Amino acid sequence: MGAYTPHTPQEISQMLERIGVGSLEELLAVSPDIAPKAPLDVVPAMPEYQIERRMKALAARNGADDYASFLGAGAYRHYAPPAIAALAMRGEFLTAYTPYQAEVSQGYLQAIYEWQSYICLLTGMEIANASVYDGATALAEGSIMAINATGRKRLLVSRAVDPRYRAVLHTYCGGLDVEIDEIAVGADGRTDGASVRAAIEAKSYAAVVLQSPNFFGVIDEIDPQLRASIESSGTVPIAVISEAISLGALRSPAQWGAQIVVGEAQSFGVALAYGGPYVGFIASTAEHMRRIPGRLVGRSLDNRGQEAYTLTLQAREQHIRREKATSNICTNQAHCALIATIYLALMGASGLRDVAGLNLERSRELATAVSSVPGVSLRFDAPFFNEIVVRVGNGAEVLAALQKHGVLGGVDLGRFYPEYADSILMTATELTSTGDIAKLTAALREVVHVAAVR
Amino acid sequence: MGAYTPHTPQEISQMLERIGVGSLEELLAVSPDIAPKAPLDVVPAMPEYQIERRMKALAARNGADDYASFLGAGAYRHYAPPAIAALAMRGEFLTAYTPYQAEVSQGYLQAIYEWQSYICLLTGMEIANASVYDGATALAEGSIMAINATGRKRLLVSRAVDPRYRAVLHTYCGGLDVEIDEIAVGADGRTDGASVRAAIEAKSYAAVVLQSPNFFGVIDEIDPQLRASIESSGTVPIAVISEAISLGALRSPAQWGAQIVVGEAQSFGVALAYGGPYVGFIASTAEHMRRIPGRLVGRSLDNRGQEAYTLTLQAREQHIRREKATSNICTNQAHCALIATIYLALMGASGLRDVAGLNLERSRELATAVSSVPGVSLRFDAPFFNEIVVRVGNGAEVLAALQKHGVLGGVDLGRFYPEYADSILMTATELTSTGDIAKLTAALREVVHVAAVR
Amino acid sequence: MSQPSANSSAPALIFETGAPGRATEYVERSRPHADFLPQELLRTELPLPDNSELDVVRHFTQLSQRTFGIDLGFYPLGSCTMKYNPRVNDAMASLPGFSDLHPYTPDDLAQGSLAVMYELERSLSSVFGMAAFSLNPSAGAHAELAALLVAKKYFKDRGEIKRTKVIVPDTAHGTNPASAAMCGFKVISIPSDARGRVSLEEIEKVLGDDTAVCMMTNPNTLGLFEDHIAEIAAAVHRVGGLMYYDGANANAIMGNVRPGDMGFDLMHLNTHKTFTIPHGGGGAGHGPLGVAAHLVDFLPTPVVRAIPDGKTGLRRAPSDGMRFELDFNRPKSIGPMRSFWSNFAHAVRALSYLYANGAEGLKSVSQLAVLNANYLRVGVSEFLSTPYPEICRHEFVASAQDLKKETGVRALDIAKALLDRGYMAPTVYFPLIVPECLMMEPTETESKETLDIFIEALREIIETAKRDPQSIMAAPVRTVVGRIDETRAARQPDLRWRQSG
Amino acid sequence: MSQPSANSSAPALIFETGAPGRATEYVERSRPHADFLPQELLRTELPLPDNSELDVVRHFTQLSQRTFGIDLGFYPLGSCTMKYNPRVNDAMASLPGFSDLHPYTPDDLAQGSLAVMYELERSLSSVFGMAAFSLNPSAGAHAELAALLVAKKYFKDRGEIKRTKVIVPDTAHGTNPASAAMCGFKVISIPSDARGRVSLEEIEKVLGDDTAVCMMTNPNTLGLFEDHIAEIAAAVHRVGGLMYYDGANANAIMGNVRPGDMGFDLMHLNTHKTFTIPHGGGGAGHGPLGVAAHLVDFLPTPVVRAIPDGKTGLRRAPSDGMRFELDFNRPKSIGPMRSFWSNFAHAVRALSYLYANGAEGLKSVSQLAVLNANYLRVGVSEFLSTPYPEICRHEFVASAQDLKKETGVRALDIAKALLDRGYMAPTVYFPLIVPECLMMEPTETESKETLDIFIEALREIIETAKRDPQSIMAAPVRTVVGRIDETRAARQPDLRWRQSG
Ligand SMILES: Cc1ncc(COP(=O)(O)O)c(C=O)c1O
Ligand SMILES: Cc1ncc(COP(=O)(O)O)c(C=O)c1O
Repeated sequence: MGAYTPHTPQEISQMLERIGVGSLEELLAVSPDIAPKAPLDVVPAMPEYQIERRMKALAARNGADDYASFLGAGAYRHYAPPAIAALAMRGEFLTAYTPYQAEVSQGYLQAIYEWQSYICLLTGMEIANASVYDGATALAEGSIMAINATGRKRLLVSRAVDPRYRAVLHTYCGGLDVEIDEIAVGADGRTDGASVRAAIEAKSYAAVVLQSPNFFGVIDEIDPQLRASIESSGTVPIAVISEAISLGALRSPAQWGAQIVVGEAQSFGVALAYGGPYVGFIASTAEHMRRIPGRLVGRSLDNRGQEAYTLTLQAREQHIRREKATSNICTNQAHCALIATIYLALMGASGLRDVAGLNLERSRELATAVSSVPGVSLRFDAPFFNEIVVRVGNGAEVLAALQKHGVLGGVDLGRFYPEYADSILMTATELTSTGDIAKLTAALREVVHVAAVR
Repeated sequence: MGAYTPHTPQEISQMLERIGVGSLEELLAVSPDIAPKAPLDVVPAMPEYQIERRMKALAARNGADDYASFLGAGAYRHYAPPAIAALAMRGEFLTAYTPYQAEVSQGYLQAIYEWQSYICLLTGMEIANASVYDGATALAEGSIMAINATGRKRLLVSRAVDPRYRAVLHTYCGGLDVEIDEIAVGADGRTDGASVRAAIEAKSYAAVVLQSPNFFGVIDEIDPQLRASIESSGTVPIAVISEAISLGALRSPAQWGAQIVVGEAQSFGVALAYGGPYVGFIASTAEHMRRIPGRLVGRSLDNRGQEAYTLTLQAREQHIRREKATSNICTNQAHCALIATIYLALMGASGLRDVAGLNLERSRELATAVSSVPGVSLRFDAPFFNEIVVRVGNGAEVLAALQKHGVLGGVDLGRFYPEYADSILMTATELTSTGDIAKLTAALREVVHVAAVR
Repeated sequence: MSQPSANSSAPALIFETGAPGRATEYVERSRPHADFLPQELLRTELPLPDNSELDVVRHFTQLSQRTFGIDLGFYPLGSCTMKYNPRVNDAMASLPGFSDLHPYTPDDLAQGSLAVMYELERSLSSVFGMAAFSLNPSAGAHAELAALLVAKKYFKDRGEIKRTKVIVPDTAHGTNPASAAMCGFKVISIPSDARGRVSLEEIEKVLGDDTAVCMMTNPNTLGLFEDHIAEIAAAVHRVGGLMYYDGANANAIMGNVRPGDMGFDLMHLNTHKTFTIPHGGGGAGHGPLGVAAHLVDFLPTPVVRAIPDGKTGLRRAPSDGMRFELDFNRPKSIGPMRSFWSNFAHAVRALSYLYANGAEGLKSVSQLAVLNANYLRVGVSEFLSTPYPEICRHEFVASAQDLKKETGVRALDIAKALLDRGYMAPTVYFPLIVPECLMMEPTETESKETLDIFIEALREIIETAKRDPQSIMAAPVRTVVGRIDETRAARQPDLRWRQSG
Repeated sequence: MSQPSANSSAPALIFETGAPGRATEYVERSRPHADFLPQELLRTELPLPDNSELDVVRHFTQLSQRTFGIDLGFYPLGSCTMKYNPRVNDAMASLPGFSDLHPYTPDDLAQGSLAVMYELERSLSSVFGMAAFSLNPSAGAHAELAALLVAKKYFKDRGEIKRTKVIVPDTAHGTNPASAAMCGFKVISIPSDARGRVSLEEIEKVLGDDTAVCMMTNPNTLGLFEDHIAEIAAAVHRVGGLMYYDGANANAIMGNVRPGDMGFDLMHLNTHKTFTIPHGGGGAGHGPLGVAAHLVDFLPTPVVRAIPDGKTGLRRAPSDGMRFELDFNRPKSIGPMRSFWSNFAHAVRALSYLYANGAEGLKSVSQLAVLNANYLRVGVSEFLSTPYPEICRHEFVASAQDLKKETGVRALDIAKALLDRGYMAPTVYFPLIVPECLMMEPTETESKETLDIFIEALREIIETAKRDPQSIMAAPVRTVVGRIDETRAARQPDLRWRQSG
């Protein structure tokens, strides 16, 4: 019998009789030409206690637990208080569908309204949506907003934007008739302002996209003069945030001129989980309100005069507007947004400030420690948040060697930037311990030395 | 500041002012002669993420995870479906006090009513209480019921009753003027019926206590003739159940004559947790209703005519009767009883029957496998549930040697029974895999061989 | 379901509670940010409330109690397959070995997670008759977009750049045309015939060398099996187009009929429907994208590659003894659809569900889903009109059109009256072609009793509507809020809290 | 707090739902039991219901929503210290390394759990000024019994077998006299004086060479500090008796004054009160038993022994580098109080809480608990009489005696009216010496706002009582059930479901 089906044989007979059909097979009859020809090849059925055994065995085949890890690059290991899971995993939240029936979904709707508010408060934007799939698709959707707003079909994107975000942007643009031009990175690891200025002169770009802190960890704002040129060129400045904890320390993208802010909120309590589910956000100035994709929760009144929450401005969405919708998104990442909302509620301004501060502190400890190793140096000399680009010789080789010492040293930059194949992107968060850094440094001493000798 | 305290310095000042006291110190002033003289020596304070690190390090200092385990002897490893924790750990259940205010505790009261009903259905008794601390204290409290019922101050207890239960009974009796006599175990591992018959003739015992399956895993009922003699002697037959899963297969103690059934329900989904919390139950025939210790939930009606649940028959309890109460118990093990109730609800008769059947099956696999090892034999030839006494030479030494082979072979019987120092008590449950048994057998072959050579 | 206590007012917004400095010490106090960065880069204000953990716990516990989920009652929301979400799946997804794994972990330290993806991918391919699945897309709509990008790239690769049209039946879900539009295609809508099926003739009318893809679902959103599917597929293929299967209704077909055998070239699954992944109040979802052999090269990156590849079959030998790697080097791929590889935690859940079923179990799941739907349909047809009175698959539509004429009570009113009775409402006003539509999908995890009681509740509503229509039109009255002023919500958008209040 | 939907009727008893055979496949089908055992030993019927996991989840989710806990609102239940239960503690207790450990695991594979017990035991000993604690007892009452057994054995060991009397103040909790009786002692009750304190004179009247133990708590159950405690202890000691400290009120004293320094020889803690262990709707609790040096040998077995013992102090060096064993070989011990070593999962929670506080934190906890109680007392005293109008410790009592005379509204009515307003009621009618007693303990985890709002709610109730007493006497009216017929419950006991119905 199918798993989790409550039917007894007698009930099946009674129900078939009531329907007036002789058998389950008859109920589902299809013409023989399309019926399956061979038995299905599926993992074997097993009782629940064996499923647990099997899945634990699979989990144990992953082996990264005991490593000191400096991985980041768009997915961050932060402390998530256990109170989050205790609340978010409550069945009412977990097993609800999208809150179409607002009267019995007030709790979830209020939580999403709070999420939208948190994102606005953190980014300095005026509105935010109920979430999109992740940071990369947030960039794609945010770019489409700019394209629709300007009627222009070109995008100008900094090469310091997370290469995977850029790749997804390319994928999305593969369906539209949109061109993407990239801006070079300067020697200080920041987007080259002069190139931007030159590029936008022709007023042909819908948006200019910067990430700050950028993929190299460097704080990469638009400077005031450039901001003025961008604005006068009619280009929409889009800011990407991939390390949301940075918002606890750095000024908001609104303050340096972003009109659309897109990003990833995984850092707010969402598990790493080998890449997902995470949660993208899109926030913007009020003028883009009717171009924003996906769900929006609004506050209104009910017929008893009480404040009440509901999905609103649905005329933007696919189920109403079909091919004319602002996006095709339907299911979003509500539950991850809930997790992030609970995280922010628990942390508060005080906690978020401290977490951000500890990320600053530990990453500087990391920078100091690794630079003390002969043959190792920091590639960029610019203010950074919690990630650094470390020149080691051959990034891929050094990482492989570090792994033998029980250290996941970071991400090989050569994977995305051939010109930085000598470098590793290393991340430190509040969970990076002094012991981790010592282990890394000791291993680097061995490894970089070994590399040099060869 | 104290952990989890919400007070800001301003609020503290405002509150002190309202109270009319100058400082917190003033508020709590005590005379200097009783004030603490030295700073307290307590584990150091740390932020939550470091607590998690610390406790994980402590948990990792336990090292039993990867062993094939045949431990049982009163605490059993059974499959607990994850649905249990998802429900039982809901905050409403977890953070409620004893349901004194029935109107806002209907859910918990109904769950405890269901627990009482499950215990009655399983034991064949007419009433059951809301729980006591554990199996051993259930025996002590049940014995006090019999003492109060009969006015006799002697107890007759089989030596096949879990030795720790008997030890606790001795502890409890240390305060009362009660004597305990023990009955010998026969060569078949069962309580010696003839000794019982002889002992009760004088009609001086309040109760006769048997455990079935007994500590050796052997099914140890009172046989019909003996039952008649016990009854005519005015002695209360008390049955102890320490492996509650056995109730899914074996006939109920009521059927072989118990009037009071006490036991441990840890097997019903409660974590092993190095010994607690577990959950004791006491059930009895209706005549003992007003002698039963602790809370009882009853069903009644509310003032709107609805069915409603409430704590009842409280005139037995300490908060009403003080020194005349049937017991001093106040806080019991409600949450573990809730867990057991959820377990039983999930399993149903079908599931419980299967689990019991698999315990029968795997323990016979175990018995066959170990007996095939030269130098190893089963001590008792009697019907058993899921535990066996295995003669190996020197129990303690063989266990130590098995441990080096990654096997926790069971409990050294010499610890409790000098006469069985050559034996180990081994347990198999539905979670014992064929691989575990093979590992044990292979190790035994090495170890018992080695022991013989020495 | 019901409050233990009576304080039914909404908890205040989290921003209106707390006091500065009132926060739990999750981490130690940090040094001032200005010790590390120039002041001008730093934030001067961070207007988030500081609440105690207790107050946060109360806030979200109360919010949860103002939210209806499957765990509280029957949830017959058509097209959404709101079946039971087994807790073992969540427990498996939260195993630290899975949940703490960083996506950039080297392949050799991620073999368990890769095995999960492999076993899931291979199983799905077999169940649905596809050559391969990509676990990259995050939800159904995301997979639709990916599929259309695959189609576009496939045609481009073949030099067929004039294929600009996507055919979509009028009963299709809104994401289908929206995805087509997002991919730059022109959408051609096809009317359904009197039997609620896509008509082969209508399709043939619009087919041509500009046809790119025909998007269908089977059973369709009316719950009816498209019995001419093989002919339609043949016709589309004849003009060189591709057939796309919207898998939102896959709960009706498992072990019974496979999209691959029906002639589909591409498909998505909503594993957050069919494979018991909790929908979580709107997501996250998980939208595996399946393709036939000629399209495999175009799938999103990365793909899990097995060494050696699993020719042995899963039924006897799951991934044991194999090794895996993430393959990014796929020159014809459309590229990645998202930041990382997959909504991996959901892949764990889906695989766990597959292990609970095996092949036979999946077949039974679909059979019983269809059984429940028909049993409900027969019951409901006693008092509501069912425009397509024939055997349905996993769901069916009823219409309140007659009732509305008679009493003024509309589908929406019935929906609201159900809320008052402790049920989630069916999907209403979809598909668009049925007036006053109520679309009901009971799923296979509901018992006969639950269906019986629900039928009686609905009967009582219809009878009350005839006797006292106002009382139904006033519903809901027993919920924490009544009907909401949607116009006000849209006209005076209040989408966020502001400091002023 | 409030239902999303309106079905407020109680879920049917689990026994009245389900169908035979309807159960989830947690384990495989087993062979018939008769394959393994003679038929006559086997059960012929097992009348438990078979329910689907979905229906069980709905059942208990609905039951939980009919249950009020700290997580839903303010819980000022006096003598129960219903403070916030931090979720991190539960998470730590559920770490598989802790929760899967079998109690008979050899010591060398249980070093982490033994370290937890050691660190907790050492910390508690320091905080409360005891020589050692036993973590064996399962709750407060259990520890009281253990303590009296220790005393009994101690006297026996000294040959003082005529010490048969236990002195208990009239404000004492019911478990004190009940424990004494269970241990075979005669209970002597001592009246409190006009100041609500145990009077030294009254105690001296009953002291003699038959005095075994004097059981007190400080602050006492009126929330008042026993300011003559040193003199009382001296008097009891003078006649050779022992002083017992009921630690249910320990939340008032941490870091401020230690039972050991007040002259107590034995004490218990309710860590399920003071140390944030969730009470779980009635238990499980955890009742560490502390003793002075001369009583250590009598503690229950087993005891955790450190090698070498921790002379270094915990503050800087917790248990790292030490080894531990369970010591069962203690010839003078009273023996074990329970099957296994401790409610270990709760020891983890208590230790986790200690780590969150350290010594300074504990002191602040008690200070703020007392601050909250006094703030609440001052507020409440504006409209309810407070029989002991002075600085209290962590709790205080109010009396509805005057109100009852004036309006007929009793303490119980006020309690029920609070339920209607979303609060748990205070403890009522305890201690017994205060007529129409309401005993309130806010704990330190509640904020000033919560107290302010609660005071206003209580004020409104009192004002309503004066204006419209019937409306308060009718309370609760907004809860799922109204007042329950207790007489019927006791006269026609219905304590279990029966097949007949
Ligand atoms: C028929 C159909 N197609 C597509 C979708 C879109 O799937 P998702 O919400 O996962 O993006 C849905 C979801 O409601 C659907 O019902
Ligand atoms: C003052 C006092 N003493 C003793 C006890 C008994 O403690 P326990 O319930 O843990 O057995 C209590 C519990 O309510 C109490 O308040």
